Amino acid sequence: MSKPEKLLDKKGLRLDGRKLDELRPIKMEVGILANADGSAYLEQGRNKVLAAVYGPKEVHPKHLALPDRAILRCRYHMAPFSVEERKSPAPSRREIELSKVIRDALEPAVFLEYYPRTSIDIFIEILQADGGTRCAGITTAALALADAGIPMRDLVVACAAGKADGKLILDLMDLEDKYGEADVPLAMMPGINAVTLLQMDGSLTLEEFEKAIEMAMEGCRKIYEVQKEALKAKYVTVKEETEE
Amino acid sequence: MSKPEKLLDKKGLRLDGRKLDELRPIKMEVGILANADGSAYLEQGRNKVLAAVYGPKEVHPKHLALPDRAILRCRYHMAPFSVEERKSPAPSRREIELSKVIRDALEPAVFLEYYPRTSIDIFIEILQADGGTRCAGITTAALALADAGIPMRDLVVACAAGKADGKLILDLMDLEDKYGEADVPLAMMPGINAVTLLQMDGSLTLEEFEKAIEMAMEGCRKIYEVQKEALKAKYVTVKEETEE
Amino acid sequence: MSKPEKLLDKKGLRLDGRKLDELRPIKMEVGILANADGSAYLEQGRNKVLAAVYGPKEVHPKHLALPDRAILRCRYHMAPFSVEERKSPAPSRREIELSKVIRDALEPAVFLEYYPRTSIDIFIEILQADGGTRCAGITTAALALADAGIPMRDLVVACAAGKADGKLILDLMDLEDKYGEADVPLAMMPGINAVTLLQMDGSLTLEEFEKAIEMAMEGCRKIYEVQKEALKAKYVTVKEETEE
Amino acid sequence: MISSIVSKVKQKRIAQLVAKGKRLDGRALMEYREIKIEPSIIERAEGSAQVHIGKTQVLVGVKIETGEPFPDIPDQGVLTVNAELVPLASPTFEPGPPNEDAIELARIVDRGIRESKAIALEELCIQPGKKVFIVFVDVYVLNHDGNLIDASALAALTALVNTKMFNYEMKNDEIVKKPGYKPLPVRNYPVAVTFAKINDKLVVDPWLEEEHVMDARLTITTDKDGKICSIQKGGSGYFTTQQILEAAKIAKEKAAELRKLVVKT
Amino acid sequence: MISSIVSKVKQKRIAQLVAKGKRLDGRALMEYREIKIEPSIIERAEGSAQVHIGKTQVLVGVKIETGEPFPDIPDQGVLTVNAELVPLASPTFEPGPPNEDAIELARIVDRGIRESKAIALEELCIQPGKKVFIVFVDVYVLNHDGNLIDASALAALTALVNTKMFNYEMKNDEIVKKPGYKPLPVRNYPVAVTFAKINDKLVVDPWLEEEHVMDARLTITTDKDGKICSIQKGGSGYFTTQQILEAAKIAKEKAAELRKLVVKT
Amino acid sequence: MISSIVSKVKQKRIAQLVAKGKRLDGRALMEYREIKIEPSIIERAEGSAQVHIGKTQVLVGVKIETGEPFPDIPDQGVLTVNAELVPLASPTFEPGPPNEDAIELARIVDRGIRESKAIALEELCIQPGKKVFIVFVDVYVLNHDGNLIDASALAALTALVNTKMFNYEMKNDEIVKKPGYKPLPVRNYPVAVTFAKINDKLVVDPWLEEEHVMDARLTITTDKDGKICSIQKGGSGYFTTQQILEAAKIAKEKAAELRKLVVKT
Repeated sequence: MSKPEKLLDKKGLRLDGRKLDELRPIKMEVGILANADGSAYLEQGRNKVLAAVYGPKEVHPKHLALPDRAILRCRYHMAPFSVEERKSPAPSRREIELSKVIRDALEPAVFLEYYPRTSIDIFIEILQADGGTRCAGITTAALALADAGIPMRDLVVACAAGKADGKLILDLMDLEDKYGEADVPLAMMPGINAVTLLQMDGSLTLEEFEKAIEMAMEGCRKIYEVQKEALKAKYVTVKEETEE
Repeated sequence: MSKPEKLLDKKGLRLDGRKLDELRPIKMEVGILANADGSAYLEQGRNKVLAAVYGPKEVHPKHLALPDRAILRCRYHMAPFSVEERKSPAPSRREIELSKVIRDALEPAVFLEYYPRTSIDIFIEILQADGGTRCAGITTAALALADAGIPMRDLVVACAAGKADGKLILDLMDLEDKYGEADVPLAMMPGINAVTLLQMDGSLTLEEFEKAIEMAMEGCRKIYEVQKEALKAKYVTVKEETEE
Repeated sequence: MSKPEKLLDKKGLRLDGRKLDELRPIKMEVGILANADGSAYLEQGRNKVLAAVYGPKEVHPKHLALPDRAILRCRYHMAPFSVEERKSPAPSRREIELSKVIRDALEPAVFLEYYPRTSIDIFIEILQADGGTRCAGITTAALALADAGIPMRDLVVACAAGKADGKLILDLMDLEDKYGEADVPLAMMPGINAVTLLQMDGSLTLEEFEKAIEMAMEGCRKIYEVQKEALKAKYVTVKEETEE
Repeated sequence: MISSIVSKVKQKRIAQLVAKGKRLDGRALMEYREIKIEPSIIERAEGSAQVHIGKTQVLVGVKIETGEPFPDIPDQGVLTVNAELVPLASPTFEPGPPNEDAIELARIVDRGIRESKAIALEELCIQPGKKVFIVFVDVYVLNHDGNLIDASALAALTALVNTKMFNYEMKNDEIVKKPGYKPLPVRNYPVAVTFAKINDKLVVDPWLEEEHVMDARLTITTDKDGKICSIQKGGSGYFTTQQILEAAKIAKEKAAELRKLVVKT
Repeated sequence: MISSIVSKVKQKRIAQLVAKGKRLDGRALMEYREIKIEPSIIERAEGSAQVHIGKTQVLVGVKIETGEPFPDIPDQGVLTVNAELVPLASPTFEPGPPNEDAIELARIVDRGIRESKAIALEELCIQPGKKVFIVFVDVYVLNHDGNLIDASALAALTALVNTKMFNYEMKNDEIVKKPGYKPLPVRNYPVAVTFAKINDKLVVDPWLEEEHVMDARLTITTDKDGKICSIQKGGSGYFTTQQILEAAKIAKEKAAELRKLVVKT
Repeated sequence: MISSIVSKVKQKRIAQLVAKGKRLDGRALMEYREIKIEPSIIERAEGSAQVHIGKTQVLVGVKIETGEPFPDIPDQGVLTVNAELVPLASPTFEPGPPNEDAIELARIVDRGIRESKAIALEELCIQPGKKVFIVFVDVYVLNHDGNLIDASALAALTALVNTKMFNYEMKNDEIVKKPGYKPLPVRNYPVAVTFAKINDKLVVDPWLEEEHVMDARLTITTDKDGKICSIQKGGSGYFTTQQILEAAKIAKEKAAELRKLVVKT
């Protein structure tokens, strides 16, 4: 993908026709992997993300276990074919950092103290990437945690805001991330207004930054509704199956 | 080595003068390494192979130990100078796969249940390679196991058949393996007609395949006699030494 | 640095103006890192070396512990910016070898039997390198060991002699090491005349070699005095602080 | 550990049933589980396919890049097959570089494609000795319920058949992309069929619990003309000659059925 | 393990004090420890600086070499930031390749420099697509007493500001060094300011024992114009919007103070 | 662990005997075990040799390939020495990348060859700065019964002396092989002699059980003119100056004897 001349057209619409504060089409499905204790699949624009949760379970190696709570482990990983140039399957420095910040984003929501001496392992696989995969990964992983029956304070949901051609925009796709002026991924527990992930790259004044995080939080709240629907859908399906 | 024009001459003889169903000259020696619990050396054509067995012994790391039987471990490794272009000493994907299939080929013969909680480690070093080293490695390792006094159902012996210039041939050397039409390495316990390794690369009709495995088994039976002689030779020598 | 025409000028002086048997200016400071149990810093010419000691402490992994004595571990490491061409921070084969010979050079001095089942870890960081860093590392590490309160038979001190433009010289800098005719690094416990490290690269007759080690030992004895001063300085400072 | 996954009782039951020609999940000995094939589901890859065999789920992506040929085959493109047993797919998979199972899986898939000459690699040369196309086939296991080999081989074949390459022309020794796509030159359709030996009988397409019970495994890959192009025996048991020949015959038939799911002819 | 480093009692005390607007070491909540900056202490490196923040001690060396540009940015130099948590610096650091903490540290420092366009990378191109200057920024932590991020970012900035590049001319496509040096083209001065959230209050520049107690960490890097160029939240807690906005405002002010220690303007 | 290999009693006995000028295996203090040298046993390698010293058994293979020179020595060939302590050779060797013992062994052998200028590397340049011959010396330990250094150095020297290089000519910047071979230009014959210090006495060629007892180890490599070209002290003990000088004198004599086994002059 080479650099486009402009990221916004004369009408102020984005390359994929979206308005400045418009989310990409989003689709979620819960409980789709047979082996995992919990799993979810998400499509957000061209992003395709799979998350699985195993646990709570015995910790290996044992010396990592904590006497008073579970340990939460997280692996964010991109499939070699998920991006334009084939990615080596060995974890890159970027993937290692993102695994850490995603774990930090999810951990505030999980009641780890309910499961001492165990581990809860989260695996996020980016099957196709088009910008905002860390946010998509968090949103998906939260569903997988819920599907695994892990008690949580609230779902965690993530969305980025940013800036392109001088305007603040919501839910950046790859080209906007790469050639825009700023990217502010944010994760939160909407129920208690707690920001659990915040990063920023680019250049923003304090005022712009304030507006960007408001915009991102608004995006989060919308995605949160889709998350809840997806969980309900699974629950309804399961219930119907049970009643049959 | 560049590609030869033909693999068979007008008389139907092979590049090294062999007939289609003729084995390369083969030589074995048992018990030649001082430290190993069992060892053997084999030359088959230009192949030079050394195998050593350590065990049964305590397992490290301990958690790998099995309560009801020994674990069998196997490492097939090529010396850097064994092939035309120097090979990095780090195990290649090919060496890792061959280590696995060789272990699978030897395991059916070993009474692992006699030695619970232990490991039996097999190390195969290809000092010089000229085609058919996985088979040569199995034949040598079986001798080393016997030399280590590990009880076995039968010796395991291996040999390849294949196809070159349209004809089925026995015991392929490197050029025939590389430029021929098929390679069928096979290992067996001749005493009980059990095939413990079977691989194939190339293109064969069902009929050709049936003939090829018959040919390979016939090769195995011949090499089996040499194996037994080599063990006897060691036994005789030891006996003579004892009687002195 | 390209090869200089000569390493000695007409007056027999070296490229940095030193006489044949002259040490580079040397400076030591003890106890300069807050976290380490013992530490020291040394400048010798342009060499800048930091050493830290942690221990005696519990051994990880536990199976390395010895029932009758401490284990001594040593890591010699060069900062990426310490040399002319950036060095990858992954340990090179040279660094792994030097870590071993430096440990072998320090171990004879330490009463390891006083601390069974523990480890004493020595970390040497070369912040800037200009020839003779293994010797400088040993000299610094010995101070860090003393600063950590580890009982020792004697301080260990190291210095190289060598040969350049046909003459024996003391305390080689990088250019002399690289383009000279021989390098003889030597470590000793001066109090008991025990040589604990000896290496040699180059070409020397037996007679030259004998003179070279005498020269290196003489250098060691001079540096030994500076070591003792540095320890005293720390002790005095601490005492003064205590008395305040 | 395995005993904690499949109870000993269940294992015994599986073996007893097979002796009677039956299987725990109701299948006949030579019957596959339900197969679902979804081609081209990763739009950013040049080719892709997802295959479900029962609950086993494998995704294969194909990427095409340019690079250097092997020095000894300067005028051919390069095929590279890699398999990742990502920990998402099974409680027994761990993060880290491919272990011997992943490497064996990749190499079996690789050999099926290579030995059947499925890809016309000689058509993937751009500048002999300098620049060729590299075909990366990445096998991504998403759920492991047994018989990863057949699922992976089938997904790889489907992905290759659906792979599109960009058009290009050479200008001053540089590749310049042109509009439009053409298919990857696929010339053969290798299909792997895997047997498990349980209680001295053969079954096809073993699921996970059967794999825990089986003595040995035999994979036979045949091409569009019914020729065998690759075989791999695995597992710590053995086969008789008779079993091998029986398997070869059945493999040819089963492969022909499976092939129809991918290639409409 | 942490409990063996900081006693539970001390941890409780730290949290209680912060609730009252005080800190165990006597600082105000928004006060840095004493900062000492020593530029150019490694003569063999093109640039270097050592920064002490309290007992935290970080050395940064800058090396400049020539190499190939990234294919998608053929006309710009390359910036590479690496951080080593060498075991000399803390009983909790272990030898080996950088772990997630070291990688995160390096990437935060990297983003501050990169996003603020601190280095005019476009001036570091020698031959477009073929040869450019590579700027290696190596962060070397020598003693860890908390807030490695701010110390590392400050040392990196100081080292870059003091970096000298050799003069050269091109002869037959080869670089020939000429006498003299010129400064690295540094155009912006990003400064990182890190907050810890303890007992629901923010403190700036947490030292090690505060890091053991904190719920979460927030680093805000601002540039010479007071614009935010990089943010990183860490730790297993969360922040409110209010806390984030408050932190951003303070970060701008604190960064301006710290910047004066490096750049005299 | 060591105590499970050599009983404490045996170790004590070894030390007591050495004090009396005797050795457990009946040798004199300055006597080598029986040495057997077999050159050129790996036909596919350009050079090779197997050396037995007592039960210690080392195989060295030499491969010659073309590659790039080091940038700072553009007009010389490259020497690369690697040692593998393959697990076949000893119950204490483990699979994996070379550990510190293997690296030290390789570097001692390397330095003996390099510092004595045994190979005329300047004659191995094909195109200055672009293409040179690379000499790979691979030390392969097959049975470890002590004194790996001397056995490895001797095997390496024998292999190099017997190494044949193909003839070639340059056509259009490409190497074209011509019929026939010429010897590798070997100009010096470094020989390593290793001493163990046991009970404050020196012995030469320690076997494995003596190595378990020794305080320290000293290897002195001398060249054909009796000059010292390389020294390595190992082990956790020390030497006196007197011991060092005595060892140097004996090393020169012993090396001359060993050299005659390799080079007939």
